[in-house]
Amino acid sequence: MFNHLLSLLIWLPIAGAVPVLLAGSGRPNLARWLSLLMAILTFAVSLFLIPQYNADVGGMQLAESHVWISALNVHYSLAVDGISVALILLTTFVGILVIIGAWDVIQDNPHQYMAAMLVLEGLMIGVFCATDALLFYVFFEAMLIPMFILIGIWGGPRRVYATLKFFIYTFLGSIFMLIGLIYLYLKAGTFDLHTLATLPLTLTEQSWLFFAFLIAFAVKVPMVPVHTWLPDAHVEAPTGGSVVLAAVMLKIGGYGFLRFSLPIVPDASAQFAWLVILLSLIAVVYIGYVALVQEDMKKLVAYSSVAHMGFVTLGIFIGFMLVRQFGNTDAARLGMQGAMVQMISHGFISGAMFSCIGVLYDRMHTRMIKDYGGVINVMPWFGFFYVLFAMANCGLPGTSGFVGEFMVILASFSANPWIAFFAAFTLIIGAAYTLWLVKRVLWGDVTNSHVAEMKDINGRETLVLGAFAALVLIVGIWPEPLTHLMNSSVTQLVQLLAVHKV
Amino acid sequence: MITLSHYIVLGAILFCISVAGLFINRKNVIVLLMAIELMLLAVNINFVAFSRFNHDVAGQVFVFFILTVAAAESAIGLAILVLLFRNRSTVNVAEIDSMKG
Amino acid sequence: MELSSSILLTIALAPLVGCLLAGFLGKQIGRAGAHSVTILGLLISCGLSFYVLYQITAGGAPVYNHNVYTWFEIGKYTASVGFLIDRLTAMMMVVVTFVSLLVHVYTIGYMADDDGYQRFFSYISLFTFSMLMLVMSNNFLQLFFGWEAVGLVSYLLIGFWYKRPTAIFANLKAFLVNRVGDFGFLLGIAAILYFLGTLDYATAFASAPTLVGKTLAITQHVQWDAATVICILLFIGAMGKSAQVPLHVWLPDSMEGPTPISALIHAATMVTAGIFMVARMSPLYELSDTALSFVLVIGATGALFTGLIGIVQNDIKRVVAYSTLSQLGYMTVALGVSAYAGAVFHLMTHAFFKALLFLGAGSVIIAMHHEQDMRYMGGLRKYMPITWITMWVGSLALVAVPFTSGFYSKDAIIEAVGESHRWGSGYAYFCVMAGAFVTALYTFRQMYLTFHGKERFTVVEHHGHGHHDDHDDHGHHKPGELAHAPHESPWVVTLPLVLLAIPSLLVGFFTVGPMLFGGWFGGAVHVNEVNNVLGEMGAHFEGAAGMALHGFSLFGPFGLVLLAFAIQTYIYLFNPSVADKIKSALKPIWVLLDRKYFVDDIYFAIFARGGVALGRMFWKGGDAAVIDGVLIDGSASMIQRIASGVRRLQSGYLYHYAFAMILGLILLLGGYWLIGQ
Amino acid sequence: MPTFNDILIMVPEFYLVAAACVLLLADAFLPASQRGPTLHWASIFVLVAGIYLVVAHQPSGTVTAFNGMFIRDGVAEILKVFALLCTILVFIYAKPYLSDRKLFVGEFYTLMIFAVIGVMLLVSAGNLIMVYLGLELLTLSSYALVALNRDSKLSSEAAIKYFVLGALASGMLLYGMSMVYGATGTLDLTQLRSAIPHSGMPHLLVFGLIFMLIGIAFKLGAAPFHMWIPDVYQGSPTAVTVFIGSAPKLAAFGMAFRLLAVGMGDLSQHWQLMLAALAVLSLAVGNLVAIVQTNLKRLLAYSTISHMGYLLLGLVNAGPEGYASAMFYAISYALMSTAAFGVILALSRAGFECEEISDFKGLNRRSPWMAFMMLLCMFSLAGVPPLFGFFAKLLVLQAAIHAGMMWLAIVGAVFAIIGLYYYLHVVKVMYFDKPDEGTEVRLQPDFTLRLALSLNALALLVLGFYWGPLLSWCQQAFVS
Repeated sequence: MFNHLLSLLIWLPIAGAVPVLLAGSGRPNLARWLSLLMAILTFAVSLFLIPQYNADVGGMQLAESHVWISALNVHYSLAVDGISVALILLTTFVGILVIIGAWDVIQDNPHQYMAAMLVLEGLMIGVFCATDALLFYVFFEAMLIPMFILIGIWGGPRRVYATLKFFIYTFLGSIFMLIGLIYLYLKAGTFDLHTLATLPLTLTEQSWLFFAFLIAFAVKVPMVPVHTWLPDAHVEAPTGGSVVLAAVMLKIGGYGFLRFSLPIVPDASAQFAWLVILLSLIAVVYIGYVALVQEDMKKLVAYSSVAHMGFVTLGIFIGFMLVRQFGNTDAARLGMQGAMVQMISHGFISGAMFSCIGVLYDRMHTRMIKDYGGVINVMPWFGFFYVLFAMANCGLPGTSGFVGEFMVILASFSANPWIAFFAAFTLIIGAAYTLWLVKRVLWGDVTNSHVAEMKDINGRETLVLGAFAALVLIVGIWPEPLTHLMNSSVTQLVQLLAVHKV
Repeated sequence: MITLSHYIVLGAILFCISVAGLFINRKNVIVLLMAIELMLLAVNINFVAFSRFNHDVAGQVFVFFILTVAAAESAIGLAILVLLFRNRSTVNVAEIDSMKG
Repeated sequence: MELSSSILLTIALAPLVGCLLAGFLGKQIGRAGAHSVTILGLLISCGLSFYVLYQITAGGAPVYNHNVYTWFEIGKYTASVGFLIDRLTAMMMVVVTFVSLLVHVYTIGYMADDDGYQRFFSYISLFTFSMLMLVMSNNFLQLFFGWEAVGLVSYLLIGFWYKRPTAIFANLKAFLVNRVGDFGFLLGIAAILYFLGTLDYATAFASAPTLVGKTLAITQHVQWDAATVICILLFIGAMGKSAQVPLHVWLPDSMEGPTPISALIHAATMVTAGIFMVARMSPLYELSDTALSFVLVIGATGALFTGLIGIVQNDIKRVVAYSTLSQLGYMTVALGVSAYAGAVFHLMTHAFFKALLFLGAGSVIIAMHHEQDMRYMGGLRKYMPITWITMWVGSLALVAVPFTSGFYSKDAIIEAVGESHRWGSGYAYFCVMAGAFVTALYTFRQMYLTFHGKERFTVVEHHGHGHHDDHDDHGHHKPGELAHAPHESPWVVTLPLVLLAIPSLLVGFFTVGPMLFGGWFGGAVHVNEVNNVLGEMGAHFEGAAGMALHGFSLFGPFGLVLLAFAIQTYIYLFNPSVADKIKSALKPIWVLLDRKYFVDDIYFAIFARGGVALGRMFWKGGDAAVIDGVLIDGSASMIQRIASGVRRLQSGYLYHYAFAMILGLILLLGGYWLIGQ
Repeated sequence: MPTFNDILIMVPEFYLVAAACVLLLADAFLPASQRGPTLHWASIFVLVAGIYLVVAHQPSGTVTAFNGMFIRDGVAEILKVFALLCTILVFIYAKPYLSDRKLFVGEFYTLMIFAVIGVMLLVSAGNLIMVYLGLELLTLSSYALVALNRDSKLSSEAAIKYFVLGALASGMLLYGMSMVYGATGTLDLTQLRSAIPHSGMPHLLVFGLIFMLIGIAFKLGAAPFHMWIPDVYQGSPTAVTVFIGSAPKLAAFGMAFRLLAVGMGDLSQHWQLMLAALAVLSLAVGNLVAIVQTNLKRLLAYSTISHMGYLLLGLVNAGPEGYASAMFYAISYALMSTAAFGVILALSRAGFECEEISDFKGLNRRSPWMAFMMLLCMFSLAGVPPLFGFFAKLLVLQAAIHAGMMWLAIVGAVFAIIGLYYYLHVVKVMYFDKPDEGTEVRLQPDFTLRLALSLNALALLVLGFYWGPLLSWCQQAFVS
């Protein structure tokens, strides 16, 4: 089993979707239990990664490789390093919670919803495992289909606009990457990422490829100015969709930078690092202000996701400045680690925030902030979680939200104090929009009769929020295990930063 | 003395006339059929001329095939024409535009 | 004997356990259960803190500095959680746990009728835990953790009565203003990591001298001295937490929280975290005169000008609040002249007497059924003698009457400033002297208005209208009307007052010698010889009593105190009408003070409204209009338009189709011809 | 002199001709009651047997018959197999539709089989005469098929348009052939190739090339020679549209390959650019106009045009790799469009064509399986992995880039994005819209239809994972 652990992880949920689908709309509960079983099974299998993956050695492990298309020398090759392992665990974990979260919320064709979720989960795991560019691309694109369905069927009033925007936006980004990959293939004769990493490229080639990759992953992350699909998608998506989108899908953008931009086009990445850093800082400040004035809770959290993902890109690309200009490898590792931890932690926090909003939405069927007020009076336990996640969202020490931002800010100061200055601005603006939201939703006297009728969270919701809360706190109080898991992989990545291809 | 080029030019002229007939004529579908026949004639002249010029008989063989196919073609054409007339009681090209866009 | 980590962990975690029990099992264990577990936790950690203090000072235990666990380890950078226990820490632990314990007890009485009883106890225990983590930390990471954690609890407690609009406004404001400070603080930590490569105190201080001569490139040409940058950035954090101008605006509003909180967090402990931090970082601050001058000027300004506002306040708690701001200014001034010991000494004495004043005010408020306006009080002394006396004790300590502990700390600071030659010390000296006068003015005014003169309230019996217990409605009676006569508070309230009155009176007398001049703090604070003003003062220090007698000279601060005493006594005891005369005479000044120099209004206009306006602009202008409107939907609709245009070519006419083919032919031929050229 | 060997090589074709004649007779003499079903199964059997004959003792490498008139090689084999396969599917899909509309008649089958024979001759043609004959056999039967529904206005209009434009196109093709013949003095494609370099009249040659190119472009349906496609697709009975959308495209590719690659490979530097121009036009016209369509058949017609643009992307490579990718694309397209039209056929019934996009509203609630099939088709046509269509696009893009035409590949990519919109629109209608009240979807009960359709659509998914063998097959066909 361990020889094909990764394949198992990918195909188990996808295969699991079939019986769920066959359960049909006639037997919703069967579908629910089946999908939950599948999700838990996948999570259980993914736990084997921890003993199986040797974090001290690092590098790509648990590799599988079979010829897929001999004519094109395409391989079905999978492997994971520490970062992938962390992200896979995040995926499988979130996979369970979204299914529990949707349990009796989704009444319309639950079997299709659950099946789509399982397929999505498998595909996302595939993205994190693939070490063949074409295979990566296939998973990367295939993800869009279930997400498109999820938003489109179970979404809000403007769901069609949102889901089309989401699909076309992302497709637009990745198609150029495809052209870049074909170009690389024609040069290297293979899609194998490791070979591509060693492929010599002139600076001009690298620059073109860099932008091809940048568009693809910048849309996914998303970075300013190609972020506008995210608020719409989030607002219209069902809670589970938003959770997966924010918790895992956005990470694939950051992950892509690590797998493609860094190893394949290091010099171009170094040359244009300033651009990415600039965009990341804009994401922190500009988007922070945009988030401040949102009237829709989901939109607000969506924008805050953009701002937080800014730290991921910042942490990755600050490394180039640190290594190439100052030769400060350790700071680069700090920044990279920060970016990775930020990815994981943002997975928890944004997932939790969206689950919270889902809890409110299921009771009030509105996401408008003005419709709420004084919720704490009727939902004290919910209030506890909400405040906790809000604090995590504005990076309070002791929560996971702090760890990544802290590391990235420390690292970026070593590169240039001004970068750190603007990055640290999130302390203020982040707190401003998050706590203002809390103030308007949670605090105050009960504003209207609908709020007065709200019931506090039930066991199912407590389970979901509690699980998120536990992880947010554990990672926040003791991140060492997580950083250790990714440490050697990050070190190897940082060594790549110094590699000159020209 | 009539050279090859004379034949080619003749063929070309016939071809142009037939093509013009195809898109200038806005009245009657039958004219279109005639234009098509004319075009095939132009082709045939070319073939014969070239085969004569190249001292190669294959071209003239081709001409026979073309003539045969042309016959079949016009047969089908007329059949379709009859259908059209039965359905729309007109063969005016300018009125056959129910499908567009 | 060596301190064991288990003891220290117990000290820190006991309140946390209490907090969790009271918080999560509040329903199950009930009110009594809640306050029992939390107070038990506090008793444990308070007792152990005293034990630790004893071990450190008398028991000959060496300085404890060990890590508990590694937080992260990346390359040469490691961050851990650990404890550094030296005399400074030990003293702070005692102050924190002791005051906190008394506040816990006091709360039993004060919050007796509040619905959020358990929640409240859970919060204050959580606060104690956070504060202990802050002071016991041995590295910057944990310091920042405690730093923000106390901010969180302060946020929760200011907004404790979350139904009050004012309260939830105040707590948001408090958190955000503190975040502005933390913004600088975090950058300071980053700078330390950048220059010294470590987050550990000991290592950092050891390598601090290497900072000399290092600079940080701000722009191509501007280079700033490393130590100065670090210290000022860190001090910005302190400005937020310790409410120094211009980040002081949150503290007065924080009085929306229940009074025990004002005593514990916004007087005794949290707001002094900044002072503690700077004292802790003295090895760094000693490297930069510029930074210290900055500290000095900021502190001095706060000491005087926030005090002035106190004179015109009518809310009994706000008077104390402004006096806190002013006293924090004093401490900062002390830091500014490198009299770190003086600052920490004043921190300690202030913790006692200010907590006392707040709790006393609280006791008055209970008696007045949550009426806080002093204009409706007066003559309360016969109703509540204990409160009256204890509050006088606190007030005397505050105005620094010789022999009270407040005198020793404050007088030392004033003298130290006089001794100092640092840039800005002249201005500072003026400020602290004038400050002493101002302090006396508002203090005596407050005491007179509250306890003396004739009663300005009337007792009207509401029938079937029991004891007013809901804190969150103010308008349940007309101002100055009480349901029934005020009465002395229960023992749980008065006991803490008495227990605090004792140190307020005496602790200074016994500790001034060792703490200020005896180098009691040992290695905890580091002062360069050239800056060692306390050392110079120590040279001609002849015992606590002598210092006190010396303090009676009329040409010192005490003279100003007497002057203020005379003025206020005349005004408020004999001729109250004068007060209004002065007010109308000095209308513009009065308005200026009453509106707090308009600072709040300006901040609100610029940062709150401005920020929202900016956000709107970005959102509607940037995202909605440009990116979505033009680029995304714009291109989509453009394609639509092109499509419907191209569509028309498919006219449905046979001859058009044929013509299209001919065009194609021409296109190909033409293309061939062109390329042929 | 024709030998027995020549006949042996052409066995599949001879067999089919014979079979078609037999069917024709059977149609005449069978009692009306059992005519339909008998013919149906008989012709399906005929085609299956045809596939067997094509595949069975396929000679290794290339063999020719009748002095190079007829070429039997890997390319021909693959194209024939898939042409026959598609036709079988067409028969299965068409049966319920035809019987609902009283069109369940013998001509349909015989004409189709003759058309397929035309396809097979065309893709095996080794001589311009054979090209012409194969083409005409295919098109003449198609004209008749389009007009199959005698009482339909649209059908007859479509037929006349198709006929006139088709005749014009083949006229131009012939005109071009005549010039080429004049310039080289031979009609045999292989001799042609060898004759081209030392031809006295290069300009005449290129003129001929251009005219022949028009014939090819018309057959493919590449802009600006695409005008007939939308009207014919919409006007002809869906049962016929599904055929026109599949096998003839394979034939068109075969024709292009024979004429351009085999015959005029040395002129590639000329026709490469011309094809590129046609490709860009087709991509633009097809994708743009498809966006504004409301009729699904018409939409698929425009999507055909754009797909032919992609196919040309493969051809411009002008090398074995490019031809392989183009053929791969043609095959994938044939399968996809067959499936897509198959869904339309499966949902249509007497008096209800089910060809408006709005007819698919809320299909997911009515018939989730059919909706899923259509979803597969749409995403495959849009070229979204992991579906078959994506890999076809991948290959042609790669071919174009390898030919040094990066700009062309980028154009293709950009139009893929625009094209994505209308495919997603169909999915949106099926999945996100609520079905209209009063309407109801009755699936054709025919079991074989459902089975075949499911297999066809699922093949798009399966081939998405297992497309390697097909690709190698195509590539081997061209290396020889």
